Amino acid sequence: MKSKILFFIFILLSFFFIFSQNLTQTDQKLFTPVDSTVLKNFIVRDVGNDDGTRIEVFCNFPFDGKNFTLKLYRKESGDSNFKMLKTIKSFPFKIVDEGLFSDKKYEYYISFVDSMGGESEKCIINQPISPKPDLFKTDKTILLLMIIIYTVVIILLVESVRKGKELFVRKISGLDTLDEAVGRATEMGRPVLYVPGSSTMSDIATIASLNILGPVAKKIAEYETKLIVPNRDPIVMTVAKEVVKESYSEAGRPDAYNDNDIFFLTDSQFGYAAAVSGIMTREKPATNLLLGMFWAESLIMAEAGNTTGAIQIAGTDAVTQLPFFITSCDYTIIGEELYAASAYLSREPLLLGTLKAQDYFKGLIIIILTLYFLILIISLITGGNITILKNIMEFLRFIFKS
Amino acid sequence: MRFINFINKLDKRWIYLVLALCIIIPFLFPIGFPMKTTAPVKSIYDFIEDSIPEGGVVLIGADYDPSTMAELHPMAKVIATHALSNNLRVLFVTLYPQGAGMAQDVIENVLREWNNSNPDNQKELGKDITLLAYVPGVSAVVLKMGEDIIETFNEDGYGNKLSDLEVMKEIKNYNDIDLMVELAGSAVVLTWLIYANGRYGLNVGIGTTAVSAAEYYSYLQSKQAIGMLGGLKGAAEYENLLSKKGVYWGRKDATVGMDAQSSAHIFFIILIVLGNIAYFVSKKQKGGR
Amino acid sequence: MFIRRTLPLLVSAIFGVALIFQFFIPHPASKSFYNMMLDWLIIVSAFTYLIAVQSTVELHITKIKRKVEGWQYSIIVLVSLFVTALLGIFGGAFMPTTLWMKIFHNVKPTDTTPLMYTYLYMQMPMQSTIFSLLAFYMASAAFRSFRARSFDATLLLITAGIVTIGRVPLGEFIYKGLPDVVEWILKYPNMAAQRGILIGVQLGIIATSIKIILGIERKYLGGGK
Amino acid sequence: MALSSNFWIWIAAILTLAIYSFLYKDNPFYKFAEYLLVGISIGYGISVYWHNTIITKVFNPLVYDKNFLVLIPLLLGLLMFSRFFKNVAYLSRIPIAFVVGAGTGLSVPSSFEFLFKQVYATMPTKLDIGIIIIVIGVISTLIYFFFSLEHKGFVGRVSRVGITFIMVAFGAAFGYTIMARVSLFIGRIQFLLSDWLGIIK
Repeated sequence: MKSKILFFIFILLSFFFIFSQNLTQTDQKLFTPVDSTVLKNFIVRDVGNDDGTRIEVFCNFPFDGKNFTLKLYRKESGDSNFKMLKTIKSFPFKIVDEGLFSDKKYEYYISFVDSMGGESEKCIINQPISPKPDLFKTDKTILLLMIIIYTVVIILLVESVRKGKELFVRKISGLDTLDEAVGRATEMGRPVLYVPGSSTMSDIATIASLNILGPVAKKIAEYETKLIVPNRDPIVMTVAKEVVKESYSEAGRPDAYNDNDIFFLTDSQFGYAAAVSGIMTREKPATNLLLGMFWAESLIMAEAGNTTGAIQIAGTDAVTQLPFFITSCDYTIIGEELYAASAYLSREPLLLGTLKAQDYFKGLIIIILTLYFLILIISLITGGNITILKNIMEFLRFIFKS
Repeated sequence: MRFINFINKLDKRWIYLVLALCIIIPFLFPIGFPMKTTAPVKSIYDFIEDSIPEGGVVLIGADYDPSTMAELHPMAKVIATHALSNNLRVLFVTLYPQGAGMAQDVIENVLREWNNSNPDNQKELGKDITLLAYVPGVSAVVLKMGEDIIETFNEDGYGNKLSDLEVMKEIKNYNDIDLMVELAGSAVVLTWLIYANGRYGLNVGIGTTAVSAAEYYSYLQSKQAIGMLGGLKGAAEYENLLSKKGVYWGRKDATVGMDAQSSAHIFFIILIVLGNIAYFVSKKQKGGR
Repeated sequence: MFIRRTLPLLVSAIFGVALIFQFFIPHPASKSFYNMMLDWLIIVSAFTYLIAVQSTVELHITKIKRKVEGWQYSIIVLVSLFVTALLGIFGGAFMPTTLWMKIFHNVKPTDTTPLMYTYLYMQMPMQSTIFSLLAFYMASAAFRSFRARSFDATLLLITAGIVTIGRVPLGEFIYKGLPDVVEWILKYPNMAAQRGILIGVQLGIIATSIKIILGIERKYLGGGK
Repeated sequence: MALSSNFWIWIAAILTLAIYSFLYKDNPFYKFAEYLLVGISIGYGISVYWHNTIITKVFNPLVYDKNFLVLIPLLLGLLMFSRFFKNVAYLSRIPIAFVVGAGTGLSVPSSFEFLFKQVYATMPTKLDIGIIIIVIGVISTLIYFFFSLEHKGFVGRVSRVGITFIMVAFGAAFGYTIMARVSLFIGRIQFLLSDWLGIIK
């Protein structure tokens, strides 16, 4: 616990460090004042954090009530003619001149045009400068830091699980009912149907589902119940066979394993759903487990299972299909809970470590959002005059601004 | 009890039949309820209407296939027509081969409708509108467009060199595109938001299927997207806005479907309510025994 | 062994890390590297479509060879695949090819290509029809399985009912304020939950990406050790 | 308008009806149409690839523009063909590794930025009832999906709030999905009644 706190303090400190650095950066004014006081207000400078193709020109002088427009010109060093860039009608203004070259120098000129159309002389507003290509986007420092921290946290956690460290994962409510559901099938003397989703191995949900299949198959082998696993993808089928076979051996019942109960149905999306529904009505399994990735065909299977009166436990990370599972199944494992369940059951370092890394970041976001929200309420109640609260809020917003 | 049995035993095909009738009958006897325009639709309309100068460019992403065309095709038509009516240029882009066919179909339809109704302001393929060649790579394509659009595609979908086309004049990258409207029913919408909007600051509007519409409200609030057309209703609202402006002549695919949509929705509600009554009655009986 | 396993991991690690750092370096040199990478990616991806073609063709050839039940349908797949591909390659995708116009003298450049006929009148109607079947499945599921079996499910169904009615003109006809109620639900409570889910999902995606670059996640390379 | 006399419209209509016949029961007509669709769509994909990609991105630059820089990625891409030969199939892992590796490299910083934008949008400077709902909703949903704490006591209550928000969101999605599915069917009916039978305009 101590190490965790230290870790967060470290992160916070590093933010302060970067933040303060950014504040102390000064504007590099590159122009020299010409005799007219007005011209002082025109600033020409290189745009930072870019590839050296942009220069910005801006003016903070409001020119209130003056009845004229302004023309901005640019001249490349070595060139003798000006190029009109823009006519400016409202003040203050800011113009970013793009598409320049870092090996050339540029001078900017302005002239005033009165309401009659008469144009004044062109006045230089800067010394020739060239846009500077930068080596690092300073405004993205926090982002880079976050990526590095996230990477390090993932590596550390995966490694620590590999070394045998126990990491806590909360109970997933759907999982508790798995035992009960398998037990019920045994009592009724009917099979358990396990659908590992309609996708291929490239989906994380499919892999998660196969991770859950292992312990489930073990339990089923212990209870001596029949397990049916219909597949839509040949590779998923092969993996499923291996997983189940291993679980049966682990349970000490390799003899009870029947290779024909794990089979390939069809690769057609709706054909698969129809065939699974067929199995549900014919074999009347007592328990249907629908875990993995599903698309629009989800409700066909969920409906069929519901009408046969089976206990149904579903789980998927497909947000669009979850509403159907929630209303037609007895228990539903929602979204990320599926990954958590698979990490929890399989105890695989890669899964568990990543899950925890995500959790820490999620925790960080929760803390920051809550903190911000509380400070916002306090500062609104007190009338918004407390500078320190304002600064903290500004700082928290700054972290996520990049 | 008899009612419960009826529900459990009822052949699904009767439900299918009634649903089909619920949708066919309103087509034969249309009513045409009026409808309000929702804010996300209005903001895309207003953007095209007010914020893009004449000669500006609207990029339409046709990243859908026939399975969702019922919802997204009408959107592509209205957005393209609206842009043409304001004398904007329209570019279609697609990240999937199936989308190329969809875009081609829209372009042909829109041009035909337009030229039939506006003999004095004819629009031409290659001058006012075109389809950029399909190029694989999804996110790489979206990113490359931010650097150089012509270099990304080389040619339009019909095999013409892009650099020769009038429609591409003075278009280099996203800086020259005033608005992009992404039409898709899948997560590819995120690709545009993450890369084109995130890295290059392109204004993106979303046109999506009703399935995804609820999900995308997050991007409206965070201002990553300027507006959204959600499902057939979104397209219908847009059709109405265009008719009010007087620039839509084609078949109003989305609007005529709205009566059928209304009656089917009522039917769904009835089904759910009936089903649940049966469920609670039978649960009570089981509990009583 | 090196080419089989280490090289692919090395390739993904090197390019992955390089492109992450590229993001933070605005220098022109880094920019031209970035541009070159995008070009490469686009060209290499041009060949990834082969995976889909290869796996489908292989699946159906195996089915025919083994005379699996319904193998006759696999012949339909292969025949239609090759006929369409040939028509497309020789006849043109969106504009007839010069070769095609030479063979058939009455074909003009503005004519619809044979490929587009198969697309517009076969693929388009079939694909959209298959997905429209879902309206029916949904209706039967609405009747027979969408139950308010818990507090959560009840809340879900009530919200669903409001949105379903409020999003069609009839709902507006019944009660004028209904569209605003629906818009409110979508804009606030719905949006909040969607964002919460999204943040979690994004963290997951980023974690997977990082693991791929680190070379500890290698499932994308396909089976085999 | 009357019954269509266009041969192709008839083909489309017959194929449409063949698929709808599945609603009555599974039958050979449906299966025929389904498998035909698989073949045609891949064939279509190959054609579009050929004209819009192989020709424009590889053939033309190489033959007409003499741009030999495309040779490296081209060779990488050609390795993909090794998949057709079992004993060298592993070579295709190199281009796949390149595409996936470079793709993830491009995505990591942008995805983080995208994530940050979502968090940033949840940090308002003013408060009203809508914003309070958003902030509470986001935080409680996140807590529901937080796995390092047992859902007991205060955390349990907050995660209950979270699941309530999630259910409202799912309800909205559910309602919208009904709408989407009905729309797809409306599209087909429109085709049958108008383009084919010519009963409606």
